[in-house]
This record gives sequence, C-alpha cells and structure tokens, in this order.
Amino acid sequence: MPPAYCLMPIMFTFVRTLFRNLSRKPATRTYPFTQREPFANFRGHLTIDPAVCIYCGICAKRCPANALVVAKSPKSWTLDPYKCILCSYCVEACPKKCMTMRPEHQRKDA
Amino acid sequence: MITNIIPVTLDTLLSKVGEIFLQKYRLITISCTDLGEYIDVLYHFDKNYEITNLRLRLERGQEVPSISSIYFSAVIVENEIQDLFGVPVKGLVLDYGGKMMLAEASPKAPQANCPAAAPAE
Amino acid sequence: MTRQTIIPFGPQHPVLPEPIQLKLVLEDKKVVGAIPSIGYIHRGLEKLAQQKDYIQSIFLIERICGICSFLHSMAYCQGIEEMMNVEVPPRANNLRIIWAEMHRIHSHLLWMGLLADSFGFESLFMEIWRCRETVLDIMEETAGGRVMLGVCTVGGVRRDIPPELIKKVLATCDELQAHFDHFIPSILNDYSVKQRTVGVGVLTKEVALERGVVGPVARASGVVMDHRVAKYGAYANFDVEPQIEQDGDCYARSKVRVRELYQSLDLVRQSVATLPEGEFNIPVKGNPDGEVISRVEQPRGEVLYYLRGNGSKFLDRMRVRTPTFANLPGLLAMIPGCELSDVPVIILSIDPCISCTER
Amino acid sequence: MTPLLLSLLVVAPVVFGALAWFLPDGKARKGVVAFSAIFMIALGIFTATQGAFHYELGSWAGPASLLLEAAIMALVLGIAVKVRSWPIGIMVIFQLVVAVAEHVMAHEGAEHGVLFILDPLSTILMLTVSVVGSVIVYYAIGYMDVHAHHAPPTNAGNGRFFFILIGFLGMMNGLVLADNLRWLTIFWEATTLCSFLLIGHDGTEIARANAKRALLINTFGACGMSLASFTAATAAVGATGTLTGITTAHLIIPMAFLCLAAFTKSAQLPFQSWLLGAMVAPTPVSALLHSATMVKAGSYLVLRLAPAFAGERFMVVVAVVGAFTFAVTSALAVSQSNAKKVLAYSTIGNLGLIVACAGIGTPLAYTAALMILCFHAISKGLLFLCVGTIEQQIGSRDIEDMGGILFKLPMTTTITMIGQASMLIPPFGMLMSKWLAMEASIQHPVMLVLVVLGAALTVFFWCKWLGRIQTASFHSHYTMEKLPTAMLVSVVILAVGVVGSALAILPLFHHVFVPVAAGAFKLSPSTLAPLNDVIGFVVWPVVITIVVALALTLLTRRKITEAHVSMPFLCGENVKGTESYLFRGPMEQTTEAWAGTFYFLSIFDETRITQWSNLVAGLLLLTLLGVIKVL
Amino acid sequence: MSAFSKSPWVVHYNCNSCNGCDIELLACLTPMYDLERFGVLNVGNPKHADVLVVTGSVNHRNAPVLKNVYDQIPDPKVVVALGVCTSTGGIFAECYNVLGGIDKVIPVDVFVPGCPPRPEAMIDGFVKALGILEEKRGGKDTGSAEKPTITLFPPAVE
Amino acid sequence: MSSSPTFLQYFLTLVVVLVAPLIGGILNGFDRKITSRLQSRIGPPLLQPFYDVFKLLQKKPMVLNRIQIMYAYLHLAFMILTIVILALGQDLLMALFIHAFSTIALVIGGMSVRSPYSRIGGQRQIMQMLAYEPVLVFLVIGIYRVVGMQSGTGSFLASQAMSLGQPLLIPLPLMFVSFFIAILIKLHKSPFDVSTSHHMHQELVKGVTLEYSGPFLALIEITHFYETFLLFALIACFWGTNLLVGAVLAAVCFFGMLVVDNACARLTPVWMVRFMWTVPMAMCLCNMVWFYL
Repeated sequence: MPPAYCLMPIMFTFVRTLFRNLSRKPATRTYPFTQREPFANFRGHLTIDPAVCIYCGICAKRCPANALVVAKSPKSWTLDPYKCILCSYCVEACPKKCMTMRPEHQRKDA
Repeated sequence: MITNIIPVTLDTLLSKVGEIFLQKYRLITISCTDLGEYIDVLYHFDKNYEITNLRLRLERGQEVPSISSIYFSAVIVENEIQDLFGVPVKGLVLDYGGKMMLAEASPKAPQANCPAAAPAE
Repeated sequence: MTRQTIIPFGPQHPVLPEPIQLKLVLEDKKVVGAIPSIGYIHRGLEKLAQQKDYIQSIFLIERICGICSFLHSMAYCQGIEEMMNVEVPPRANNLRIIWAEMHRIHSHLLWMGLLADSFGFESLFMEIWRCRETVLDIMEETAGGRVMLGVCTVGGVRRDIPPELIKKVLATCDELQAHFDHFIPSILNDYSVKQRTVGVGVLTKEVALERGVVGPVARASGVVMDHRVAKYGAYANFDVEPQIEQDGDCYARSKVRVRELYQSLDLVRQSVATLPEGEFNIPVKGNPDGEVISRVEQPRGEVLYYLRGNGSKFLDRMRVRTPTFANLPGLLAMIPGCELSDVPVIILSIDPCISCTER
Repeated sequence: MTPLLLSLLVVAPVVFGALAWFLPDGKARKGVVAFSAIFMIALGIFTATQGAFHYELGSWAGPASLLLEAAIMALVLGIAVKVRSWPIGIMVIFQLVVAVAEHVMAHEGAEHGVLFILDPLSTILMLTVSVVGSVIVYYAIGYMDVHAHHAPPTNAGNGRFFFILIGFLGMMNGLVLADNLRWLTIFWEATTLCSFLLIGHDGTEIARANAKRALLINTFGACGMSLASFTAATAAVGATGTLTGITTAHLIIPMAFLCLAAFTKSAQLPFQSWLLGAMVAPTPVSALLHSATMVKAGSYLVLRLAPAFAGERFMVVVAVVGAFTFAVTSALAVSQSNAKKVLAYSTIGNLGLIVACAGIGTPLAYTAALMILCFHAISKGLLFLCVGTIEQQIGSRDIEDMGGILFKLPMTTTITMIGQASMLIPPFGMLMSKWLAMEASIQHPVMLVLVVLGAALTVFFWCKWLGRIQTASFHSHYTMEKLPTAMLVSVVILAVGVVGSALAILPLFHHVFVPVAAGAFKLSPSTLAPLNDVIGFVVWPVVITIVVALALTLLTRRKITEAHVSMPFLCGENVKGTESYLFRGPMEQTTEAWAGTFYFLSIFDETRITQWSNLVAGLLLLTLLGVIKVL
Repeated sequence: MSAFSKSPWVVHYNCNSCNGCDIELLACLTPMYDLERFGVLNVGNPKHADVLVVTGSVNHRNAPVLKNVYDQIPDPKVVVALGVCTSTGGIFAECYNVLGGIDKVIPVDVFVPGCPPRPEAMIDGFVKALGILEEKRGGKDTGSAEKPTITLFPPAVE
Repeated sequence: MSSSPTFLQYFLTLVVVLVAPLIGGILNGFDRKITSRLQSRIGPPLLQPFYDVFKLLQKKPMVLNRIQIMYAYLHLAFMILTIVILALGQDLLMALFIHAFSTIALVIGGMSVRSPYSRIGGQRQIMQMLAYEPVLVFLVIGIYRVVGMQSGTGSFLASQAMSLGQPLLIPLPLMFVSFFIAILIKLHKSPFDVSTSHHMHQELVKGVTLEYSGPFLALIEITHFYETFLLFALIACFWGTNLLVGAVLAAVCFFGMLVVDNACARLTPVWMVRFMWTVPMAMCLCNMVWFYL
C-alpha cells in the first residue's frame, strides 16, 4: 500500500457534499410538528364499516396472522392491531368490500 | 419441475459427491423433507446455472455421512438438518451438536413429522 | 507467550443490526479465528409455511427478510406458478422487475450506508440513507408499503402502476442517479475509505468457488455468477451483464455493488420502456403439486426455493436457501488474519442478512 | 575515623556475609542477614553525615592492588576454564598483562593519588547502595525461604547466596569510593563476579548460560576499564591513575575506555543482552544488582567524568548512545509480557537516560541524571520486589496472569501500583526527573527526538501493565494477604520511600541535587536559581488534586453496594452466576471472555529491532574510536 | 419536560425481527426523520442507554439475551416495542421457536403497532416514551403498556 | 516567570475553571448542531450536551467494580488541574504531563474492568496517546524556543504570548497544523476515533467509556467539556497578541475539525500511530529545525 502522504490529495472527497448540505435547508421532515400527506396507496391501518359487514368470517379465515376474529352470534368483528401485518389480503377477500385500508398509520391515541 | 435427479444410496453418496466436486460443481444447498415413512434428502449442485440433484432416501433413524469434508460449505446446512430433522450427521467438520439453530429449550427436531415432535395444530 | 483474546462479537452489537454472534479469537491484535453462533433469530418459518395455505404463505415469506422481501415473494410465486403451470401476464413480469430492481437499489444503498457506518463514516451513512428514502417513497407510492411491498402474488401482481406513477418512477430514477454522484466517489475514491476496504477480507477465486459463495461476494472474487443471466421472468427480455471484479476484497465488493446500482437503474428504465399493456394478474385455480426449484438473484445473491406440493393447498415442503446462508462459510474464510477493527467491515461486506439465514 | 569507616563500608559486609554462609540455615542466619542490613543502613547514613573525605593508602597499595587483581583474575580464569569459554580466558590474561605493564610503566606519582574519596556525588550513590541495597537484602530473607521450595534444587545453597549478596554491598561501596583506577578495576571485577555467581545461582541450564554471557560481556568491559587505567597512568601529559584526575582533554582516551566499560556495565546498546539474561536470577538479585545498584555503576562513572568533558563533541556521541538506548528499549519493552523483562528494559532505558543527560553535560541535565540515579533505584527496586512477591504468590511473572490480583494480594498490588505510578505521574521523582531530562535535552535536537519518543513509549507499556494488574471484579470486602514479614516490611519501606521522596521532592531538589550539580560544575548554587524555578510549583497542587479526587471517590464509594453492580457488556450473552465474565458462545458452550493485552509483536518485533539497533549502536561506538586522533 | 427526558439515549436489540423494523428504526435516525431532534442518540450500549428499543418476537435463544440487555440499562429506563412481532409475535406467533411478544420477558412501556411501523409511527412511540421516562424519574409506577383490540359490533338496527 | 501567582491570577483562574465547562459544553452543542447540518439534518438543540449531563447525573449509578470510580474522578480532577496550571502561567511541559495523566486515568479506569471491549478501548486510547503525545511535546518545546529558554517556563496563556510581539502562529505554522491534527485525536474525531467515539458513531461499543454509566459517565462528559475548552483556548493563544483574532482562529479550526470529522472514515489504530509518527512529527521537526539553524 502506498504511504499515506502520496494519496493525500484525494482525501476529503466528501467535503463538497457536506458544504452542499450546509448551504441548503435540512432534508428533515419535521414530524410530528408538520405532517406529510400520506400516499393514497399506503397500507396504514385497517378500518371496517360494521354496517355493511355480514360477519361471514372469510376475512378471519384468510388472515395470515390470525389478527381477525369474527363471531357470528352475537355478531362481532375484532381486530387485534398488534397482530395485523397490514397485508390487506382481507380487504381483497371481503365479499362485501366493507373493509378499507386507510393510508394513515394508526395513531397511539386512536 | 425438477429434472436431473440422480438417486444415490448411503454407500454411494460420498463417492458421487466427490465425483461432482471434481467436476467443479458448486454445492447450493441440501434440502430435506420428512415424508413420514422416510426422509428425502436432495443435494443441489450447480454449474453454469444448471442444477444437478442427488436424491437420497433415508430411513428413519439412519445416520447420514457428512459431505462437509468435501464441501466445507455444507457444514451449516448439515448442522441445520441435524437440528431441525433430528437426523444424525456423521463426520461434521464443525459439529454444533444439535444446538446451532435451536436453543436448549426449543422443541427438538421440530420439522420432523414424527408424531412425538410434531407441534399440535 | 501472550494469552489469546476471546471476545463475543454480537448478538447485541451496534455495528451488527442483526443478532449473530462470532466468537472471535485474537492473538495479539490479529484475529486468528471466528466461530459463528446463530439461531438468535430462528423462528421456524419453513414449518409455518407448510401449515398455512400457499397464498397466505406469500405474506409470511415476504417477512423472511424485510430488506429483500419482494424478491423472496417473487421467487416463491415463480416456483408456485411453475408447479401450477400458470403463465404470468407480461405486464406483471415487467412490473415485478421494476419492483425487484428498486428493491435491489434500496438494499444496496442500505448496505452501503451500513458499511460506511461500520468504518465510522457517519455523514456518508446519513447521505446514503437520505438517498435511500427516495426509493422508499416511490415504493410506498406505487406498492403501498415502504419495505414490505406485499404486491407479488401467484399469477401476477396485486397492483398496477398507473401511467402517472410510471412517470414518477422514471423521474425518481433520474433523481437517484444525480444523487449517486454525490457519494459514490467517496465510496470508490476516498483515501480513508479505501484504507479500510482495499485489501481487507480477501476471498480468492478458488476459495470463493470452494465455499460456494454467491451474489456480489462471488462476483467480486471473479466468479461469473448472476442468476439474472439465466433469464427467469421478464429478464428473458433484457441482457444482464454480471458485474465482475477480481480482487475479492471489501473494496471489490463495494465496486460490484456500486455498478449494480447503476445497472438496476438501467433495468428499471428498460422495464418501464418495454412495459406492455394488459392484465397485471390472472386468477389462479387449483392447488400446487409436484416438486420445483425456483432461483432468483437477490441483492445478496442467489436464493433457492425448493417447493414440494401434494395437491392440497398446503405444501409438503417449503425450503429456502438464502444468499447469506451460502456466504457464511465464505465469511469464515475472510476473517482470520485481519485486525479487530476490520471485523465489522468484513462482516458487513458480505451484506449479511441473518434473518434470511435463520428464517 | 576515616580508615575505620572505609574498612567498615567495604569489609564489614564481606565479614557479615561470610558469617551468614557458615551459620546453619535458620533463625541464626536470618538474624545475621537482618542485622547486617540494618547495620549497613545505619553505617551509610552515618557516613553521609560525616561529610566528604579523602583517604590515601600507604605505599603498599600499589603491590596490594596488583596482588588482589591477580587473585580475582585467577578466579575468573578458573571460571573461564570451568565454563569452557576461551574468550573470557584471553580477556582475563590480557587484563593481567595490562595491569602488570601499567605497574611497570606508570609515571611516578600516578600511583599515589588519592585512593578513596567521598564527595557529594559518591555520597548519593553510596547512600542509595546502602539504604536501598540493604532493604533488598532484608527482603531476600523472606524471598529465599519460599524460593528454595519451588525453585529448582540449587547446588549452591542459600548460605553462599547470602554471602555474595551481602558481600556485594561491600564491593559496591568500594567501587563507589575508589578513586584510584586500579582499585576501581578490582572492585569493578568483583561486582562482575558477584553478578556472575548470583545469576547462576539456580544452577539451571539457562541460568548457567546467561551467567556466562554476563561474565563475557562484563569482562570485555573490564578490559576497557583496565586499558583506561593503563592509558591514564601512562599518558604523556597529565598522567594520573585516579578517576578525579581525568579532567582534561588530554585524557580523552582513558575517558573513552571508561565509557566503554560503563556501557557494558550499564548494559547500554549493544551490550544489553546480558542484563536481560540476568533476569533468571532470583528477584532480589535482579532488584539489587541488575537494577538498583550495580548497573548504576556504569552511568555513575560517566556522570562523574561528565562535567570535565562537558561540551566536548565526544560527549555528544555518548549522549546519543544513551538516548538511543532509551528510545529503543522503551519500544522493546512494549512487546514484552514478562514482567521482569519489562522492568529490565525499562532499567536499561533509564540508565540510557542518565548517560544521555551526562552526555549533555549542562547543570540542568546533570541534576536530572542525579535524580534519575536516585529515584530510579528506589522505584525500580520496589517494583522488582513487588514482582518477586507476586511471582511467588501467583506462580507466574507474566503480566497477563496478573489480572485480578488486586483482591488476592491487595497490599502488594497497591504498592506495585504506587511503584508504577511513580514512573508515570507527577510529583513522583521519576517523572519529575524525566521532565528535567526533557527540558535539558532541548539543547540537542537529536537527543530531544529520541527522548520524547522514548518517553511516549514508556507511557505505553506502563499503562498496559498498570491497567492489567488492577483489573478486578467487584468485591465488597478484601482480606490482606499473608506474606513473610521480611518481604512485607521491606516493600513497605521502599513504598514509603517512593511516596516520601515525592512529597519531599522540592527540598531534596534544592538542598541535595542542585548543590551537588553546582559543586560538580564548580558553580555556586545561586547561579542555578532558574533551575530552582523549574521544579517550582507543581507538587502541592497535584497532591491536593489527588487527595480531593480520592476523598470524592471514598464518599461515592460508600454508596456503591452490591446492588449497583452490573454485569459487564458481553453483547448481551452474559451467563449469570458467580463468574460474570462467562458468555454463552457457539454450541451453547460457556466461554470466558478475555481481553489480552496487545503487545504489537509484529511492529515491535524484539529480534528485528534488536538486530537493527545493535547495528546502529555498534556504529555509534565505533565513532567513539575517533578519539584516537588525539594521539 | 426536564432535562432528563430531553436526552433519551437508545439501545436497540433485534430479537427475532425480519429487519423490516430495524431498518425503519435506523431510517428514523437519518436526515429525513432525524430523531436526534429530540435528543435521541443511538448509543448501541445498554450501559449508556435510557430507552431499550426492541424489534421482533422472542425465541428460546434470544430471550436471555434480551433480559441481560434490559438488566444492564441503569434505572430509570423505558422499553419501546416496535412492530407487531414484538407485541404478540405477529405473523410468526405460531412458529415453533417463537415464544411470543417481548412482554413475556421484560416489562414494556410502549407498543408501536405496524408491520413494520412507518417512521412517523415510531416517532409517535418515542414521544410517548419520553413522557413515561419523565414520570419514571419522578418515581411513579407507570405500569406496563396495554395492547387493546378493536371490536366492532353491527350498529343497532333502529 | 512562575514564581508566585498574584491574587488576581488566582481569582481569574477560578473564573476560568467555572466558565470552562460552560464554554466547552456550548462548543459541544455547536459540534452536534453543525454536524447535523452538514448531514442535512436539523439536529438536537444547542444545549443538548448539558441535557445529557444532567440526565446522566440523575441516573442510578451502575458499576463493575469500585476502582473505576476513582479513575473517573482522577480523570476530571487532573483535567481541571491542567487548566489551573496553565491559567496560573506555570510550566507548559508539566501541564502537558498532568494532562496526559488525566487521559491515563481514563485508560486505566477503562482497563480496570475485565470487560473485554472496555479493555481493548483502553489500549487503543494508549495508542492514541502514543500517537499525539510526541507532537504535543514538540509543540511545547517549540513554544519554549520561541518564548525564550532562559525561563524554562512558558507562561503561555498569560503575558508571554502577548509580550512576544508576534503571534505564535508566525514562527510555528507547521507545529500549529500538527497540533490541529493532534486535537482530532484528542477529541476522538474521525479519522482517529479509535478508542471511543461521540454521537452516533460506534467504535468498540464506546470503547474505553463502555463500562461507565450514569453519574460517572457524566464526569467523563464534563471532562470532555473541559478538554474541548482547553484545546481551543490553546488554539486561540496561537494568536495571543489579539485574542479576538485568536477566537476567530479557534472558530475556524473548530469548523475545520467538524468538516474533517464528517469527511473521513475511521482509520485503524496502527495507521493512526504510523501517520502521526511520520507526517505531523516530520512537520514538527521541520519547524524545530528553524530554531537550531
């Protein structure tokens, strides 16, 4: 390997980028103070319109993570958001299309 | 579908692998399937994007000789087979003794389909 | 004369984002041995895939690894499609390539940042990861997930990329290429970076062949091996030139990956340019039966799926051999003889993905 | 009074030694040894209070010296025959010839100089020999008891060992006091002989081989001594047979020969190998002969002659040899894990520093050299004794094995730490004198570079060792180790000496070292006032700082209980239990995590560096031959 | 908020994660999201940390490691669990080598759902963790976090 | 002259000792802020280093043994003593030795635990000392030659630098550059952050400070503040004739340090020693030669 001093000129190749960064505004998205509009396609969290749902249980059967439990009587639809992997397989499987995948992530207080 | 399957037996395995080694094949991996009555072991080798397979039929309780002395890279996968299928592998260059993938408290031989080890569904 | 130094390297170690342990043995300041201890992240995923139906398994298989998730699902779907004799619509094939190559870009950028971090070049890491966000944004916009795309399915893809987004994809490619020029010179030319990578962790061609390493690690050692050459999926329509280096050191591995970044950009553009109109998925009926081997070139190298169906919707066997699994024996050949401070660089130079390895 | 003192200083140890030899093993012999130690300390201090003296023997001194020399030569010749070393034999015969020739050819009056002299300089060394040496002799009582148990069976026995050890003190006193070069040569040879016998004490293969090498190299040095005496006595101008007589440039040839002798005795490069080999001897021997006293004789000689030759170009070479030795041995010490070898290299380095300071030849440098001479004896003596104790307690002299001894041997380890700290921290004498040496070497850029690099490397190996010996896990209580009284007491005395001298460094500097230096350069102490300023301020602030830090530590420490103790960071794989340094490794095996000390064997490769530096040092020595042009 | 919760230093342990959450956590530290705005530093060493961030579920081998890392963080400390694997085991819950969420091994203060949670969600989790850290400094027992399920019933027919 | 400092000097020294950590802390805040901006981030608040220290002081202590506590205190105490000695205008070389002992205390503290990473970090810290100490000694000696050897004492911070008539930078330009490089090592900046590192950098899991936590880590942080202040105060003294210019010089150097820190990969310890013993050392020697000509 050549000795250090022979190669000195090509040190600090990154300096240009650093000064470029310094001269511009930071790239940071200042969440939570400003919030970006989520992409429409993003799979953020699962919602359901309980009025349309027929409680057939197909979604629960399809769910790969077993996050959904559907009871026929009394009728109930239970989602464990701490199991849901947001694959939206259930949304596609639903015969009534009563579920939607919202683009916002689930807020802690929601 | 898989073509190019050469059946081998426990006796001819090592000589066949040695032959393949000399032909400068690369060992991709070893796949093991527990089919209930016997265990099916497939050795995948590759040369110029073409796969050659060796198929070994392993009766329950049989010991399989390690090819890690020929292909060092078989060490990890053979240890894994030993861990997950409970198939004893003889002559491993680096033997983890069934504790490579699994911890002390894990279920033993979890991928073997024998009733004792199969998890309740 | 002096006693050997024995230190655990990992599982909880900041330069390794993933848990793997290497028991390092040092004599004086030279590393003379490294024994890996794995299993920190073994879940038993192959078994679980055999317990879920073959469509549900896609979502499971995506989560073998969060970095090359799309390529896992793509390899799996290709295998199932082959077993069931499903002809994938050409548009879907091209879309798959767009996402696959974007995944490769994101994975290589991720790797490059982590490499920079491993030799303490924090601002380079920051710059690269800032660039990586551009890829993530476009993936999020097109597929609906930042890293878990969830778009690949048996018989095609689950989502189409509409024309206005296609434009955005192309724009992103240009933006990326412009951004690369800011930091690629630092990876390739910077004196301090070269000091840490040139001549470190050398893997000769002979050892590379013998240990069966794959992907950029093999290519950096002069082994011509890139499974995209084997023309699976829409790669049949493109010429993919494997990027080869001869030196086999960490620097060669960086060079290979840097060139693959540009290559991937190119493939995305080609794939967009030749994007056919039409269906992007077809419904699939029936259950898989038979045995099949599906191989796909992931960012880290060739992945092999061995699938065995039995005519039911559950598979008899779902076996994955991931690239890192194949590269680990090679890693063990690189480490002895290096210095302790080179160990993180060498480990990262194979781009380890332990969660792939252990499943 | 003077003759009595003289004979007591020189002869009494021999008598005591003989007594110890003939007494049976046991309390009686120990008593004699202990008494002689106390006696020598008292005698040394008493002599020092008497002030300077000169003493001339009668006209019988000349023939007597020849006789004595012949006797010693015969002894050495016998040894040479026994160990089958013809070079030694030839050199001995050569010396004898030179001695006879000198006797015949010496100028009138050269024979009758002042024969024994006690001036401030020799007082310092005499005191060091008497006090530090006697403490080490006392230590040997305890050490040899244990040593006999696990050392290889010796053919000589402890009786002879003590005879030589105590007798050596007399020879050393003689060496310090003798002014006549012929007598100096006799004592010089006598100490060599002591060294030879003690190195070979254990009677093992390696001990015998190393003893032989020591004898060979020192006999070579003695040839130089003999020639120095001859040339001094027969010089055309200003002929004198005395050390103090060598003052003018005309006598530069004897000076050169003296330097040669001094370099061998002080193990300067390229003669260092014998001192390293000498480390096989029982530790008190290493402490006494090979670190605190005998090896100082060489640098003492240079130091004694330095003022006269200050400014000569010749002295620059001497200084460079010293500084070079310091730098190289410091580098070599980095690569050593054998504690005694580290100490040996450090000793050679410090001797080199003395020689370098002597070579610089300014009052400041001279003061620095004096301080090193003195403080090094105390610190290094202490460290050797500590290593001896540790070695006997843990059965190893490898630094790597010294981890965790803090709670096994709390007392010894603490004292060792003090000893090591004294090489590193102000206001301990060694650091202060090194500082002075550095300030003094500013005049000579080459030396400055060597000294600075050497000093940096010194810090390197001391730190590594210091870090290793106090490595320990948490202990809420510790129990004092049980050591033989002799060992404990002598170590404590030296430790108190180290700390005391550090606290008293200002008065010592003002009232001892500066006057001596001023005297040597025939200046009044007041002209050295700037020198006084140099050392001025630092001592008490440092002491206060240490005390404050320790007080804060004690305050905090009380609050720290077992509940605050956590496991070490082992990447999360700790195995809980009694030994918290175990981690779960591959195959679920538990392994002990261990960070060895780095010795950088590939960089500080002992063999390679030794070869190269011996070559350089040999060339430097050859330049000394340049003095021939005076002829 | 006192100085205490303005300087949360983070140590990250990847339990059984597929890397998805890990890389998103790293992305949080990079310029786009820049957690250092809140004083967050990734120290990588439990001895210096205040916040333990865990990704992935627990298996038989890494459970003791997780416990060790947790034990080596000096009090007061907060545990943030990222992703559904960390909460319940997620999709891997049925795997033979998976024990379940990390709350089986250590007490958890904040669960962040998502697979993987997007960086914004992680920032929300951190902000919540800071509040808990502040309370813990005051010696308050904050209990452990809950993982509520969402149950919906058909609206009552009028 | 060093003989006896006046009351005013003592008072000023006290002020310096009290103010130094504040300035050092702010400097560290700027360090993190500017580093963030160089990386296109917003970064932490300016007072973040103080928050960190306050937080650490409030944490529960956690130790491996009791010996390491002593060395944390010694580390801080000797750093303060260095500043006291310099502020009182005492000998520069002795100040350097005391400063070195402050670092040695850290090393031994790190090595006194058996934790392997900490020990290795400690040994690397010694290598750092090995790398920069000669340069600093040469610098001190260069200052001696400039300020005048008779006194043997360089009352550096106070009068002499000013009474010289010309800034030290003029006769010692190469030494100044070497000193700047030494500062990079002292403050653990890339490419020399081998024994431990700051911010998000990870070398050997924080190396020598690994096993210090809570209040004891706070001590080390405070020492770091003092050290930052000390080193940049020394830089300012290179233009001691006009301390305003000196401050600008220090600010420029500070920024330069951050740029170098952010534009370099970490190099290996052996490289560091080799480099320091060749390039900066040679520069020092060249500069020295001027005085002997």
